[in-house]
Parts: sequence; C-alpha cells; structure tokens
Amino acid sequence: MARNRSALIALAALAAAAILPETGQGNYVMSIAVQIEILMCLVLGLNFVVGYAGMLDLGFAAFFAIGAYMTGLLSVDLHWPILATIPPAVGAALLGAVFVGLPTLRLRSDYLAVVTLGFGEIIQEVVTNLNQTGGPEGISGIPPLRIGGLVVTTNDGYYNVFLVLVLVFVAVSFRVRHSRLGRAWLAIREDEDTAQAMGIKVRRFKLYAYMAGSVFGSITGSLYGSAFIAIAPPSFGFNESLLVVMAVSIGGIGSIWGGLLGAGIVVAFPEVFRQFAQARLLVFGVVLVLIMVLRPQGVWPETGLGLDRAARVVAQFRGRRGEAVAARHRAAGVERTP
Amino acid sequence: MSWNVVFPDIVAGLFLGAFLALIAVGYSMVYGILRLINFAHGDFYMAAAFVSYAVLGAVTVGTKVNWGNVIWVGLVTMIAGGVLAVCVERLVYRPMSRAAILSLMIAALGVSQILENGVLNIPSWGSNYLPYPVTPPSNGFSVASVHYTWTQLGIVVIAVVLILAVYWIVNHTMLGTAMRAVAQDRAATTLMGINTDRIISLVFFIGGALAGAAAVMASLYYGQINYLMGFSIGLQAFTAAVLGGIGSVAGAAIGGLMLGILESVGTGLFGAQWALMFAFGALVLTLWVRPTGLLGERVGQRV
Amino acid sequence: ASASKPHAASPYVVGVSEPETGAEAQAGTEIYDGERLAADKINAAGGVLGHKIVLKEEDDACDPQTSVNAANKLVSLGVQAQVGGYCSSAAQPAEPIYSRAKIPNIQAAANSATLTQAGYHNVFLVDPNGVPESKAAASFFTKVLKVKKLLIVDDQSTYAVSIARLTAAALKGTSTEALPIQAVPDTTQDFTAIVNTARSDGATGIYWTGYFAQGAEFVRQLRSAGLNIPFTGADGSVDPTFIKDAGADATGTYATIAVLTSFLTGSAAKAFDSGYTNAFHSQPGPYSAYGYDAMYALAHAAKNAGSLSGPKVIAALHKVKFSGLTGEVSFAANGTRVGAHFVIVEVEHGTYVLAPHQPPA
Amino acid sequence: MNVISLSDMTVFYGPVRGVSGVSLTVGEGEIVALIGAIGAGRSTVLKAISGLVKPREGELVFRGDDLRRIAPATRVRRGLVQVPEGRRIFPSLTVRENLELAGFGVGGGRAQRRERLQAVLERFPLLGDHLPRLAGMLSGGEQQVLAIARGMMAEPKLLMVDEPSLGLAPQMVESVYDLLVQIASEGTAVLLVEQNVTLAFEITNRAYVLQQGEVVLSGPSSELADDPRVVAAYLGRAAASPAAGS
Amino acid sequence: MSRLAVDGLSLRFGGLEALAGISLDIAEHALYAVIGPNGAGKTSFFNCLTGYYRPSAGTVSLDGRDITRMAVPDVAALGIRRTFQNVRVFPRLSAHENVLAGAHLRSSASLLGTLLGTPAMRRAERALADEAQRWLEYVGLADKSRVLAADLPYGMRKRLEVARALMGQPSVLLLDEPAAGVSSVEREELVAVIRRTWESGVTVVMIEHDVELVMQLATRVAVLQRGRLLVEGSPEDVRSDQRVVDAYLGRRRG
Ligand SMILES: Nc1ncnc2c1ncn2[C@@H]1O[C@H](COP(=O)(O)OP(=O)(O)OP(=O)(O)O)[C@@H](O)[C@H]1O
Ligand SMILES: Nc1ncnc2c1ncn2[C@@H]1O[C@H](COP(=O)(O)OP(=O)(O)OP(=O)(O)O)[C@@H](O)[C@H]1O
Ligand SMILES: [Mg+2]
Ligand SMILES: [Mg+2]
Repeated sequence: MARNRSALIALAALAAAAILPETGQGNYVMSIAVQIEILMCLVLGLNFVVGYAGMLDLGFAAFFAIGAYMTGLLSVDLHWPILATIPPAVGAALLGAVFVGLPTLRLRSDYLAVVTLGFGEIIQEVVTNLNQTGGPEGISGIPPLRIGGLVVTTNDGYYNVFLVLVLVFVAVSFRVRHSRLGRAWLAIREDEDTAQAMGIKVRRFKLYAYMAGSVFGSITGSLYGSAFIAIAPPSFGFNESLLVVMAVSIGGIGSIWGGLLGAGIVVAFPEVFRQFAQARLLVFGVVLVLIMVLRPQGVWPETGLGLDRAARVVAQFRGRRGEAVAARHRAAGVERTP
Repeated sequence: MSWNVVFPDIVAGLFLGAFLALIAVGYSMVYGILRLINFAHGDFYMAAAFVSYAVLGAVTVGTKVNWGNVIWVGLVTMIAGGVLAVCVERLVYRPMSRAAILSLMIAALGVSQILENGVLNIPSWGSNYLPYPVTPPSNGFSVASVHYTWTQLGIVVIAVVLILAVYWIVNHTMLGTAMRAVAQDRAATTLMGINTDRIISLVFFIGGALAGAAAVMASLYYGQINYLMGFSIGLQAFTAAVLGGIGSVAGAAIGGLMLGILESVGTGLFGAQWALMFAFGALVLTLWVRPTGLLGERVGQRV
Repeated sequence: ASASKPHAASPYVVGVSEPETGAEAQAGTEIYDGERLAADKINAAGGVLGHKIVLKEEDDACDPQTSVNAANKLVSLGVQAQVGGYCSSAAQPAEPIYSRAKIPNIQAAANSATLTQAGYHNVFLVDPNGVPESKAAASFFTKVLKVKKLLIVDDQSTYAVSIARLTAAALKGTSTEALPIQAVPDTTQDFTAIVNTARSDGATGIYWTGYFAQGAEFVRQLRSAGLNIPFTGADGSVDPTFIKDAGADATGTYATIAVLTSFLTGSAAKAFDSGYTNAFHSQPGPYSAYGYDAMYALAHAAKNAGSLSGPKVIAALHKVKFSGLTGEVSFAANGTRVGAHFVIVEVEHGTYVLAPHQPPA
Repeated sequence: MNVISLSDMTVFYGPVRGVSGVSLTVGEGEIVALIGAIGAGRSTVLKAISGLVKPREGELVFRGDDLRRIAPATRVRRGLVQVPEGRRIFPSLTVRENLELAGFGVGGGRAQRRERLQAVLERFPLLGDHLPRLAGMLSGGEQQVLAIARGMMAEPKLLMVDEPSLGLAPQMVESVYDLLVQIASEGTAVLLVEQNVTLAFEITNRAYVLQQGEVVLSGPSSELADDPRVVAAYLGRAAASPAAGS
Repeated sequence: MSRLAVDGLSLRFGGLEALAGISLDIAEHALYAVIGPNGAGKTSFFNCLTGYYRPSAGTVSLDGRDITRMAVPDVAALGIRRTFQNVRVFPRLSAHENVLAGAHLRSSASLLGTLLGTPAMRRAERALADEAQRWLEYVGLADKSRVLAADLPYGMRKRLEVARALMGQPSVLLLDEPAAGVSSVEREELVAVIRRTWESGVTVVMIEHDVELVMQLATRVAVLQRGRLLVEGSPEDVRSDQRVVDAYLGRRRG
C-alpha cells in the first residue's frame, strides 16, 4: 500500500514536472530545474553503489567528470556530434570503474570510501593539470545537442532532455532492483558472507555496481557538458561527490523517489537561501542538520514515505502487535543493527 | 636522486605529518566509536584556531612570542576544541544515535557548513586570512644544510607526547577498553555498568582537544588562519586515519606521518601537482596489501 | 542640478556576481566593496544620467553552476548590466546568459583569455590578461634580476596557471631557465616540499603566480628554511594581508602588477585608499581597484551612450577611454583590456613601492 | 526480603505495548522463572529492570531504592546485572577484556578484578584456554558461556539471565544451571528467562507466566509444572527437554 | 555411495586445532547429525565444507569431486546450501525477497532482458517468485512474505533461512543448530520440515544440541570433541557410548 501511494505521489510530481516549461518560468527557475535533474541522474547512478550494493562512494563525481570531459574533448577538438561522444564516454567511465574497483573490492565499506575519495581527487587533479583537458580553464565551446534535425539550445530544451533521462534512469533503476542483479546487490549490502552462500560472487557484483553507476554518471556528464557549453575542473571535485551523497541520504538511502527529492532539496535550498547573502550556506547547514536529526532515515525512505505512523497507531488499537513492530522498523528505515 | 635531496623532503613531511597525526588520532577515535566520518572534525581544528587567535591576540602586545602565554592559551584552546566537539556530539550526533552511518555523515557535513560559515559571518573574522598574533623566532639548527627552527622541533615533540598519552589511555587502561566496547555494542556496554554517554563525550573531548592542540601549533608554524583551513586538512587526516587502520591510535599517528611524508616526497619527485596522486596511489597500494590499514583493525567476525 | 530632483529617476540596476562564500569569498568581497565605493561616488555626483546606481549582488561561489544560477537570478531581477566576476571558470558558463539578455558583462577581475574567445560582443575584461604581465615578468627576471634558474609556482587556479605558463613560455631561449612549473592545491598551507624542491633544483629566483595568502606562507617558509633567493609575486599576491602575514619576510619581495605609477604615489590612490578604509574598515584588496574601475567603465560608457539601454552601453564600452586607478582603461575589439601597464613593485617598510629598476618594455 | 519488586509495570515501544501491568518479585536467594511464548514480553521485563527501556507506568524497587531515579549504568554498579538475550559479547575485544570490562564497570579495582576473574575461570575452565583470543572468534556456545561469565564478573545481587541455554551443549547447560543454583544459595536473587520450560522448572522456586505482555499465572514451579494450561502451552506433548526422554 | 567424503580434514587457528584429521563419509541418503561439546569444531566443520574456511590439511569431496579449496559461491553452485548458527537472514529485505535471493544461481537473466523486461524474462521471474512463495509455505511462513526479516521472531528467522537454502535446490543441506531457541510448538513443525526435505532426496547434515531431536531424526551421528571424531555410528550406538555420555551428554542423561 505504501508503495502504491509512493508511486502515486511520484506520478503527480512527474505530471507537474512535464508541464513546468509551459508555465512560463524564467531562465533562473529553469536552469535550477535543469541542475536538479542533473543531480537526480547522478543520484540514480550513485544509488546502485550506495543504495543497492551498500558501498560508500565518496568520489562519484569522477564518472561525471569522465563523461563530461570525453564529450568535451571529442566534440570540441574532433567535432563529433554530442550523441556520438556518449559511447566512448561510457566506455572510458567503465574503464575507470574497473580501475578503482579491481584492486579495492575486498575492502570494507569505510576503507572503500577513502579509496573512492582518492579516485575522485585524482581525476580532478588530472583534468586540472593536463594541457589536453584545458587545465584549470577546462573546455569551452561544447556544441549543443542534436537529435536528428532537432538542435537543443535553450534551457527549456535541456530541461526536457534531462527529464527524459531521469525517467529512463528511474525505469532502469526499478527494473534492475527487482531483477537477479538487484537482488544480488541487496544481498551483498545486507550481508556479504551470507550472500556468498547463495552463490553470489560478491566482488564481481560489486564491480557491476560501480560499472552501473559509472554508466549513469558518464551519460549525465556528457549531456551536462553540452547543456552548459563549458566545463571546468571545479565542477567535478569532492564537493560535487558530496552533493550526490547528500542528496542520496537526505532522500533516504536506496530509495529512488527519495533520492530524486533529495536532489531537489540539495540544489534548490541554497538558491532559496540567496536572500541571506553571505549567510546562505550557514542557513543551509542548519537546515541540513535539522533534516538529518529529525528524519535520519531520509525524507522519503526506501520503505515508504513514513506516512504509516497512522497505520501503526491503528494496528496498536487492533492489538496487531507484530504488524506494528514491522511498521516501526519500516519507519526507522535504515537502522544500525548492533 | 640522492639522500640529500630526499632527506629534507622527509623531514618536511614529518612536520605536516605531525599536525595530520594529531588531527587523525581524534578523527580515528571518533570514527572508531561511532563509525562516523566526522567531516566537522577539521572544522573543530579551524574553530579552535580562531579561539586561540582571539585569546592570544587579546593577551599579546606586539608579535613577540611569550611562551608562557602560548602555553596557557594552548591549553585553553584544547579545552575549547574539546568542549566544541562535545557540544556538537550532544546536540547533533546523540539525537541521531539510531540513524544510518551515512545520515550521520551528512549531518556532520551540515555541522561543518555551520562552523565554516559561522566564522565567515563573524564580521571581524570573515573570509580574511588573519595573521596569527605571534611569530615564533627563527633561530634553530641546520641538518644537511637545511635550517630548522626550535619551534618546529618543539611542535613535533609536543605532538608525539600528546599522541603517546592518548595511545596509553586507549590501549592500556580499562577506560580505553570501554571506548572500544562502546564502539561495538552500546547497550551491552551499559549492561557492564559503564555510562556510555560519558565515554562517547570523552572520546569527542579528546578528539577535539587534539584538534585544538594541532590548531595552535599549526597556526604558530604557518602564521595565518582562515575559515576554510580545516576542511582539506580534515580530509587528509581522515585519509590518514583510514590508512592507519580505523580506530587505531597508533595507526592514525603513523598514517598521518606517512601521508605527510608521501606528499612531501611526492612533491619532490613528481612536482606538487602530482603529489596528491602519489599519496593516494600509495594509499591504494597499502590497502591492497593490508585491507584494514597499516596496523589493521581487530575485527572479531566469523561465520 | 538633476541630483536634487525629489522624485528621482528610476534607478540604474547593476548586477554583481562574485564569490561571497567558499575559498574565494575574500577576493569577491573586496571587488564588491571597490564597486560599491565607485557606485557611491557616482551616485553622490548625481548618478548615471541622473539615475542612481543600485547594486544587486549574487554569490557565484567561484563555482560554474552557482555562477549560472547567479546570472540567471540577476537577469530575472532585471539588472541592466553585470559588473563583477573574479573566477574565470565561473564567469565562462554565465557569458551566454548575459549575452542573451543583451546587457554589458564587465568582468572586474576574471581575465582568462578564454573568456573572450567565445566571441561574445558584450564581454569586457577590466583586468588585463596574463600576456602583458608575463612579458613584464620575464623581462624583469632576465634583465633586472638576472635570475639563472627560476622556479614558477602556481595554485592551479585559471589565472595563476595562465600566468605561470605564459611566463615560462616567454622565458624560452633567454638567459633565464624556467624550471618545471610546480602547482600546489589552493588549500595548501605547507610549502616546505616546494621549498625543498627549490633548493635541490638550485633555483635562484621564485615567481609565485597564486594569491597573497598562500604567497605569504610560501615566502615565510622559504626564508625560515634559510633560502634567501628573490621572491616575486604576480598581481594576485599584492595585498596588505601579504605584508601583514609574511611580516619581516615580506620586505624585499617583488610583485608584478598593472597600475599607474600614480597609484602608488599619487593622490587618486590615496583618496581611494582612505575612502575604502573609511567605508569598509579594512584595506583594499588586490582587485578592489579593478572593481572600482569596472564600475566607472560602465558609468562612463552609459554617459557616452546617453542611454542605459544594454546594446547602446555595450557599443559605448567598446569605445570608452578614461584614466582609472589601474591605468588607462579601454578595450580591444574582443573586450580585452588595453592600456594597462605592468610595473614591478617592491615591499619596503611595510608598504608597496615602485621597484627602483623597472624592466625595459 | 525482596531484592526486586515490580508493581503494575507497563512498557511501550513507541506506540507498541511491550508489557502491561506486570507485577513480580524476586527474593534473596530465590530463583524465579519468567516463561512465555515468543514475543510475550519476557525480555522486555528484563530490559525495563536494567533500564534499557523506560517503563511508562509502574514502580520498580530494587533493595529498597526506587529504580526509576537511577541511571542504567548505576543500577549495574549496585548489583543489578543482566546477561542479555543474544549474548551481546564484544566481538572485537579479547575474552579477557570482555571479562575485565565487566569487573571494571562495576567499579572493581585491579586486584579485585583479578580475583574475580580467577573464580570465574575456575567455574568455566573452557574460557581459560581462550583468554587472549577475540571473543567474536569463539564458537556460538563458547560465546554464550562468556556472556554468562561476564555477568558473574559483576558480582550480582540480582542476576537476570535471558535464555542462557541457547546453543549450549547439554553438559554445559548443566554447569550453568549448577552455577545458578549455587549463587542463589549464596544469597543472589536470580530471574531466569528460559525457552526450555521443563529445564527451568528443575531449578526454580517460583515462576511467572507471561502472555501477550501480561502475567496470567504465577506460583511455585512445582505447582505450575502440573498446571494443565502450562503443560499445554509450554511443555507440550513432545516435551522439549532433552532430559525428558531418558 | 557417499555424497560427501571427508578425509583427514584439519584446521588450525594459530595454536588452536579446531579440526584434527576428521575423516567421514556421508551417504547420499543420509540424514546425518553432528554433535559435540561447545567449541568442538562442528561449525568449523561446516565452514570447511562450504568454503568459508580453508582447511590446513585434508580433502572434502562432493560426489567424488574435490571441493576442498573452492570459493564459497562455487561450492554453492555445486548444490551445497547451509544455514548459519547465528541466523543470518537479510534483515532489511522482506521474507519473500530473502528466499528469492536463494535463487541467484537459478535465474539466468541477461542484462538486456532485465532492462527491457522481455516477456520471457517476466515469465521466468514470475515463476521464481511463485516458487519462493511456495517455499515460504513449506516452512510455515506463507503469511509473512512481505514482512521484513528483521521483524520476524528468532524461530521464524531460522525457518526463513531453511526456505532460502531450499530455494537453491540443494543436493546437500547443512543445518547448523536448527532447533536452538525454537519453541516446543515450532519444534514439531521444524522436525516435519527436515524430514520432508530429507525424504525428497536431499542429503541433510545437521548440527544439533537437542539430543532428542537428533535421536528422532538422524540416520547416522558423528560426535566431535576438541576437533577430533570421537564416535560415529547409528543414533542408538552413539547414545549408549560411555565416551559420549562423559564428554557431551552429562550425568543427567547418563
Ligand atoms: N525494540 C522494540 N521495538 C518495538 N517493539 C519491540 C521491541 N522489542 C520488543 N518489542 C515487542 O514487544 C513485545 C515483547 O517483546 P520481548 O522481546 O520482550 O518478547 P520475549 O518474550 O522476550 O520474546 P522473544 O525473546 O522470544 O522474542 C513483542 O511483541 C515485541 O515484538
Ligand atoms: N575464525 C576463527 N578464528 C579463530 N578461532 C576460531 C575461528 N572459528 C572457530 N574458531 C575456534 O575453533 C573452535 C571450534 O569452533 P566451532 O565454532 O567450530 O565450534 P562448535 O563445535 O560449532 O561449537 P558450538 O557448539 O559452541 O557452536 C572454537 O574454539 C573457536 O573459538
Ligand atoms: Mg526475549
Ligand atoms: Mg557451532
């Protein structure tokens, strides 16, 4: 039931999203909307790694960077059309995923976090220091996206492009979640040792998680470059990685709808707080802490919106204790089991 | 490449490493007990530096060092760092004690934002690079034709002493055992008659105090402070803590020194732009060989 | 006379996009303050064509995405010009937004050559780009200091890297050998490794192209390690904070900077200095003067155009010419600053003075 | 004299009722069993006495003191000790550290701890071989023994044990039960939660039967063992005890 | 014919000899019980059979094939499934999803099929889901299918583990103390489940401290003590063996 309600809310949001460009919002709102969509795409990518497979990744922006730079280089230097640059971008990102994955997959989550962090820093360092990637200035003059005869140049246009991308990513995420692959990831997240007893090759599937994440990340990066015309190293640093992780956990780890909501919060709030001028990030910090303290399981956790508090109380009156306990666990979402 | 070239790099790395080690030990302890990547830890260091700046500034005339002042201001700063850490723990992390580790980490990011932007919004501090009120004298000694000051030496010595003290508490007292127990099972520790809240506060206090000590030393050494000085050193300290093996005091200390040296030697060998890559490369190698860090982590888990 | 009109004309709304938070917050604030000072002076003198300047400031955090948001926000607020900007990488993605809005986009301090390469007609860089600066620097190192081996160090920022590379290129084939460029992350406080590199590579001079705060650390650690080779900073290093933070070690260091000689000695600078200090209770930063000149460039252009309309002011900006704090201000066809003149300053008795030996042009 | 007495205690987990209106007492030297089906609330009673959960209503008196004013850790130091469900040993501490910590927690000095450790090891020689090893590496049964031994380190006045026989070999069950009988004879009050009711009735004086969070029956174990309701619900035809077969 | 042949199996942890030269054969049609004092090495024995521990000497073969040094997933692929002494269900997955996870090696989903949701793919998934539900029924958890495993009481979790293992269509099922902490009512259900499974042709090996249950079910019993095989034989033989009484059963059961 909770799932149906979630889906309903999501559908309503989607409908609202689809007509947003028609409502005559200015460029300001639309460009923020595009950024939200971009972060949503990244969140969905990271969700494979963090939400499904349960590995902490603090360098996810690396894949975003690989996609953006591949597209930037190929389209500006070699004049490839944007769409044609996506396959090599994805290929490069997959290589990157294997590169971090292979030597480190036997590490426990905490240790893995540092290695991924390092990978992210290294990628940023490389693009900052190489001449080929334009150094700290990055690459500019990335051509607009052409799909058939259609040339996307406006914010509204990119808004629609990314909206489609988000929808595709969401669909893929759901399909994968309820497939053999997704079940294997969740089993690994829950208990690696036990997962092996099911015949799950843990390391291989962890690598798949990285690879899946890298595919989403790099596709997003490719289109990002085209949407923003110019790319530069500061957009792909540790802070960007943190933003993605932040969106994932504000939304609710492993929760697709939550992650999307989290992306919205992470991008929109600092903008909403512009009125506080120099104190805007201070306000954002306070809000961030408040959200996490009040809803540590995320705003929209994997197991439902948590509107089932009412359900719990009802269950109690009926004396259905078992179900009430189940509801409590759901509401608590991700719990630290001792 | 000769010894004469590398030696100064190693020594230089030791200085950076000493600060890193101090911060990393605190990081590691907090990490060990709550499994929390406390992104705010570097900002405890930053905030402590500002406290010491204010206090020392108030009691100092001119820029000549009065070591007596520096020492008591140092102690005050350590306490301030400790108290700040304890307050953050009480107000933010404790109410979240049942939350996922990742949620705690994001809350820590929030705290970090609050501390940094809090300082940014204090008018007389703002985003300025503030010169530290005192400048230590430059007399010292030379090794291999490189000049080192007594202050530098003193800083390293004090760092080592502090770390040894903490090492002793954690590994050779029952209090330390209690800390490790809390990390594993809080309710069970309570059932041993131990006030776990107090233990956690103590860990945060020690971590904050070490960050405070590092803040005073680094400010003396580098001579200026800024509201963003904590984030990247915090990140490095976190890396050092993991390199050494999470929760291990000695590991964090060695990890800090090692990271300092790696970066410094890496700069010498490959240039500053690639030093970070060199350091992380070494980190990955280390973890490849030792998946739970240099000094490992005792993990009592079997099927 | 028009200034005394009670029902004042509609304001001239000018947007300012610069970093208010993050690592570059200080520089951003200093530019903004320079612009405020100029705006206040212009307003006190009756405004632009009778319209009082009203500044709308937005934070770009030196971050491309945030900068795009700031630009969109400013445009949505209906600003009639943008005057500000510090980080080239943040300024770049915002260019099309101002261009589409057909308003002048005057960059006070961002000065990467790429900013003018996209061909936007409305972009003007008040801060001259690295080419003249690196030329002056190279000439200074070979002809005046006669450095044998120069170690160039940057902080990986667009600005610093470009000066570093241009200088190294300009030194090719001269009597000064440029050692491999070192780039430190802009968060580094520890320069001992670089100092060691300088020593082991036998550097006889340093050119630091990053900013003042790290510059002060650098020179201190250089001196404390007993390495007394000449230290020269680029214009990003020129800041009272540098002198304050580096203390005694600042004395005798050089810097390359574009100013009129009168800035260091003349009354205009003094007035600016005291005006700034009175208004903001701190000393102007290295880019405050650029902010000041940027605002005046806009005001002069609007006055010449006789209109506040974007396209007209843009056209006028292409022809503007006046004597600013940072030298004569006028722009080449692509919007690059011309007329800037780089000099070498030296720290003496706690202030910057013109170095006795200037490089030959 | 009663070591512990609860009257009308009600515990909620959020909106969920754990137990309600529970009253019970354990006297000095007495072994009392708390039996009930899964989820009946037995562990909840123990947790409330230890202070791991806060009762919403009711009085808890431990040796004359109102427990509600006393922090959980302090209760342990006063001799109110629990061997919790699921062992809850510290897996990454050594066996010795596990034991010593229990002694430290209740404020024992170094010498006292050593002495106590000696006594405990005599009782459970099994642990002696494993002192320097990480507790998490022990076998399931060994961990259970460690948990009980840890409880003994704390010198309990009231010892609450939650399903101590879980995972223990028959012979080890005997040792543990012998131990309970012995410490009771030395004056300690024992509150025993045990799935294996037959076994529990062998050593207890009295028992309380919990159903859906409420005490539905109580009395001397010997009487309850013959009560048809108890036989039907807990002893069953299969006679869950390994002892019953012989 | 023996299904599992264990020969000279030894396992050391530093100075501790967890297993010392164990040799035994488990016949294809056996319901085999392993008993012994705490710390005797029973669980370690299981861990060696399933690839969790690498024995320091000796061999294990399944249907004549050497599996001694195989990795855990590979052993699972050969048809050995197990439960754990400390129940290891996937806490934040529903009971149904827990069981489905056991089918990992049985579904052969292609990436494309997964992404596109081809009809064949959907049919296969549907079939697996239905089967998982049937296994839940089999162990008496039919109505708990949507409950998170973490919310199930201990006894149910143990049965869930059994269902998960059975979902893998094992030829050998290893049960580590299935009856521990299980109430007398549940115990009867458990006995029935184990017996039915065995009757369906699965070789069952179980570790158990509940001697009655062992006597009731097992066709053969091995007793371990300090890593050595003390006695092996029929339940009756073992029960009356004085060494077993001394080392394991204790006086009350003598
Ligand atoms: N932390 C908790 N949050 C919510 N409900 C709980 C919690 N712990 C227990 N309960 C509920 O309270 C009731 C009593 O649980 P308790 O653990 O005391 O039972 P028990 O008799 O010890 O049973 P068993 O140990 O066999 O599960 C049960 O319905 C249980 O589901
Ligand atoms: N991974 C390990 N590291 C160190 N020692 C181990 C490890 N696994 C098992 N042991 C030791 O080997 C011995 C046998 O353990 P095992 O778990 O096999 O016993 P068991 O027969 O299953 O006992 P129980 O009936 O208590 O479950 C124990 O002393 C245990 O401490
Ligand atoms: Mg219980
Ligand atoms: Mg076992």
